[in-house]
Amino acid sequence: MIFYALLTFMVVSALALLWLRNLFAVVMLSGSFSLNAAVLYVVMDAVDVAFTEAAVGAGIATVLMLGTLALTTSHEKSDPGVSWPHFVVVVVVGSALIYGTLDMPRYGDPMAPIHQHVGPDYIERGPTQTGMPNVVTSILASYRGYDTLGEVTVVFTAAAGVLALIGRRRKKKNKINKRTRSGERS
Amino acid sequence: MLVANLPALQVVLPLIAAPICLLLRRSDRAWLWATIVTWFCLGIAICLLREVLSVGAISYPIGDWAAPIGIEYKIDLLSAFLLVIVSLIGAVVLPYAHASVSSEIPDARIYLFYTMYLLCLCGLLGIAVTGDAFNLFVFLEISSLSSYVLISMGRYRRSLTAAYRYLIMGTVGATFYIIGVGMMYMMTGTLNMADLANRIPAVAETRTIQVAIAFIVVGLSLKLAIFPLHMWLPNAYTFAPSVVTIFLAATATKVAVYALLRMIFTVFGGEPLFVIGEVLMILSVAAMFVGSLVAIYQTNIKRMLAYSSIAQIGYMVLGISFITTTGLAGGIIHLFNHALVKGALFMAVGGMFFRIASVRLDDMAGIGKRMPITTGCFVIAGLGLIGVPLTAGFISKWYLVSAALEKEMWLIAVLILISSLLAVIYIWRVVEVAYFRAPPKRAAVMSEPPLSMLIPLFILTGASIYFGIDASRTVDIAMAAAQFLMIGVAQ
Amino acid sequence: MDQFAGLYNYWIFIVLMMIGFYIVMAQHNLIKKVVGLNIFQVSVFVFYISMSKVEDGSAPIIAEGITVYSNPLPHVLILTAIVVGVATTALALALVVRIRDSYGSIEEDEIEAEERRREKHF
Amino acid sequence: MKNLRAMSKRRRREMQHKEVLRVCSKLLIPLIMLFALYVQFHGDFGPGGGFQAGVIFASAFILYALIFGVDVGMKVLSPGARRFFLAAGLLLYAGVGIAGMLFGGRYLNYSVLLQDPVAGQHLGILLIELGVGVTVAAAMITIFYVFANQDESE
Repeated sequence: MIFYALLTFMVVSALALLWLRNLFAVVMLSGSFSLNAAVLYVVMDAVDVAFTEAAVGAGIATVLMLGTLALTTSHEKSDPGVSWPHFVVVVVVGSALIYGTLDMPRYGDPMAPIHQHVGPDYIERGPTQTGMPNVVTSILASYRGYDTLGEVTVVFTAAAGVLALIGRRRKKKNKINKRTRSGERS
Repeated sequence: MLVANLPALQVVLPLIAAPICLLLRRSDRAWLWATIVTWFCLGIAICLLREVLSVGAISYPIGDWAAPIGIEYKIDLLSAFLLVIVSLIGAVVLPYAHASVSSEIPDARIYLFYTMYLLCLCGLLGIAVTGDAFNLFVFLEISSLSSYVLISMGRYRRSLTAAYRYLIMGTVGATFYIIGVGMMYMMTGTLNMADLANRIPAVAETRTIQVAIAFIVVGLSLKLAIFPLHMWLPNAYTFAPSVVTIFLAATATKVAVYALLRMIFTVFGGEPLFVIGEVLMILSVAAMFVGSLVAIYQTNIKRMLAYSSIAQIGYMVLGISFITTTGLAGGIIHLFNHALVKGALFMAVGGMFFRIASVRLDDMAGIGKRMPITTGCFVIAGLGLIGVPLTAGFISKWYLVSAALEKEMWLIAVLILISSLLAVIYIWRVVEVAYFRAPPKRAAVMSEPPLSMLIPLFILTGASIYFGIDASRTVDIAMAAAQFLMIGVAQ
Repeated sequence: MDQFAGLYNYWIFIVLMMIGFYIVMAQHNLIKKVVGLNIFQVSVFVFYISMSKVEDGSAPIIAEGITVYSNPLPHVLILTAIVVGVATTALALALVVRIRDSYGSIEEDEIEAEERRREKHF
Repeated sequence: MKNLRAMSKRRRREMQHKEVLRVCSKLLIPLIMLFALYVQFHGDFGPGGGFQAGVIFASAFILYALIFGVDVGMKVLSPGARRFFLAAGLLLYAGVGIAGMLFGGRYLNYSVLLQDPVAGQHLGILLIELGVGVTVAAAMITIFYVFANQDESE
């Protein structure tokens, strides 16, 4: 029941995003969308993911967006209206996905292929091989530790990239701006 | 001990080098460090290729967790060949970068530039060696995020919008890819490519797998910039710093082609391959013509070459779409040759930009007399792009045409020749302006770029000639790699 | 309609994905596009997590007296994907800040008009 | 636009007078950090781990900077220190992998780190989670400060 209530709320907030012009409201709504997703993860037994989504998706991402709003503007100019070509693309992609679901194992089906092959294997071997009751941690850090290394690298890339883009512009900012503009003209 | 761990070191070396580069701070030190590391990477790649040639495919389970449980690195001939291409370009570009980067990027950010460069290299190499569908996504994102930053470091404000557009399209592509991988995982319960290949035939008829394949192909095609999903590419290449354009044009799309090859041949195989082949054939022929035709009308030389890249990507994908050994070999050879040729062309343009601070065709008037060496290299590489005999481009087009003839697709063979003629037109436009138009008076001070930029240009131009005259080595490797890929089709 | 039982959830996730996808493509405001991208990705994440669920299962933290656990692997993949997503968001927003500084606008149509005005140079 | 910036400046000045906020946050920040450490090192047993801990740890800094001003916050962790931690976490992670190689295993094999493979796994996971936490915290703090610092540039 709570599952469907959450889903309904998510659909409503996503739809509301289409119409809202006030970017402040858009950002807050997107934060609440993430928070909703986090609760949904708990309902679906993914506590670690819920924790991360709440901290990263709803927390950090929202803070960054608010920061961007403060630096740019908080109101969207005009209503772009319905873009029919894009709408058609979305309908085609969505229908393809729905077509793809038709042969999927049902939600929660214990006989689904993913519960037969590698997945349960982790639950069996995780605690004995790594001595950790939290199987998610043992996969994250050991069995698929390399993915996690890549993920930390992505975080590193983002931080260094933000530094490269907007880091330390206090003194040089105007100079760079002028340079970019004149570069355009040359 | 180190030798056995080369597959991991290939990717981990630039990964570790990047944070160290961040700590170095000073531009020169960062450059020197990045140069040393990339040349080591090239050494590792060559060792790996030799080992694969002598003992066959290498499997490297990371963390000693055997394949479907852990992540596996799998290096066969194709991936080893690609590692050499990527790390070769990565290494040759860096000596060139020293002068070029310091003229285009503020000194305070140069160390960040090299950090990003190393990360991008790490991501691209990671895609080439991984045998795990999800790990591919992670490294795809490392290379993508760093290339967004690299592009945005260009000196135009349009670099920013180009990077933003690329970021949006690239992320949508990556998300499509994980939707596809998720669906495949749902039906098979595994993420390892070899394991997927074993388990997919049992469920290949399901609608879920069909949709999964479609999403993976579309997602990778966005990264690949195959027509009509190429919208991000022209601006990204035009407004990026010269070095970034050289590096990305010569490696990033090639790696995306590789990822597509890997997924459709090694993972999917069988029936769906031929459907994908037909669709790709139509798109690639369209790309060949649209790319070349649009290139003819460009007044910005970088943008012209960017559109030419779209056409050339068309040739590579065309080779894949034949689904025959010759066609694949043609595509793979073209992948290598185009990396050399486009690298050389963009290097020559970067050299001109270094002196005249413009990439507009009109400003190139008479440049052939003022910068004869750079322009000469541009023309030689341009001949390679057209596919004149005794250049590398000729070899790959030869194989593509013979693949078309093998399948008795006369029309396709003719179309390849016609679209090559279009390349003559746009290269000729540059030649005409460079040699037959009087230079403006103010350009009296134009001179060749420094030697550090010329030598890498010579290496790539020379290679594009060398591999046109003595193609036996590349052809042998490409043929063997193609035969290996075709095994997946026969099943 | 019994044949579709257990699939409705997926359909709702797909609707969410498509709303996000539409916002990414059709909206002109650069910040809103980033929000759309987030919605798109989060919906894909929810889809992944939903496939790991086992009826009557519990969170994959081994404890006594529990025998049915959900599949932990999608959880790990999505942990990675969430972090990748926020990294992308941070970069996109940094770009938006720069774009606003050099164009004075974060509306795609205005920026394009500005670019076209100077297109003759390219 | 200008208004907004002026407003945020005014708000910051007002914030500095909000005694309740300042006292409460002074109490809260150590607790948040403590919780971050708990999440960091309890990840093997309950939900949590390096990522979550890193983000929570960073949020303590962000809260501090929001209440006492970004300039004061910047003094706590200089740009150089942030860069150091940003790199150090990633290097620690990648270095543990190299250590596995030196001890005779493949890359990221923790079992060889100690004589008992399970203890080795435990040690390896502890270290790499620490690396994750350090880099994530440093990255989030860096990103936040860079964004927050733009405000005052004009």
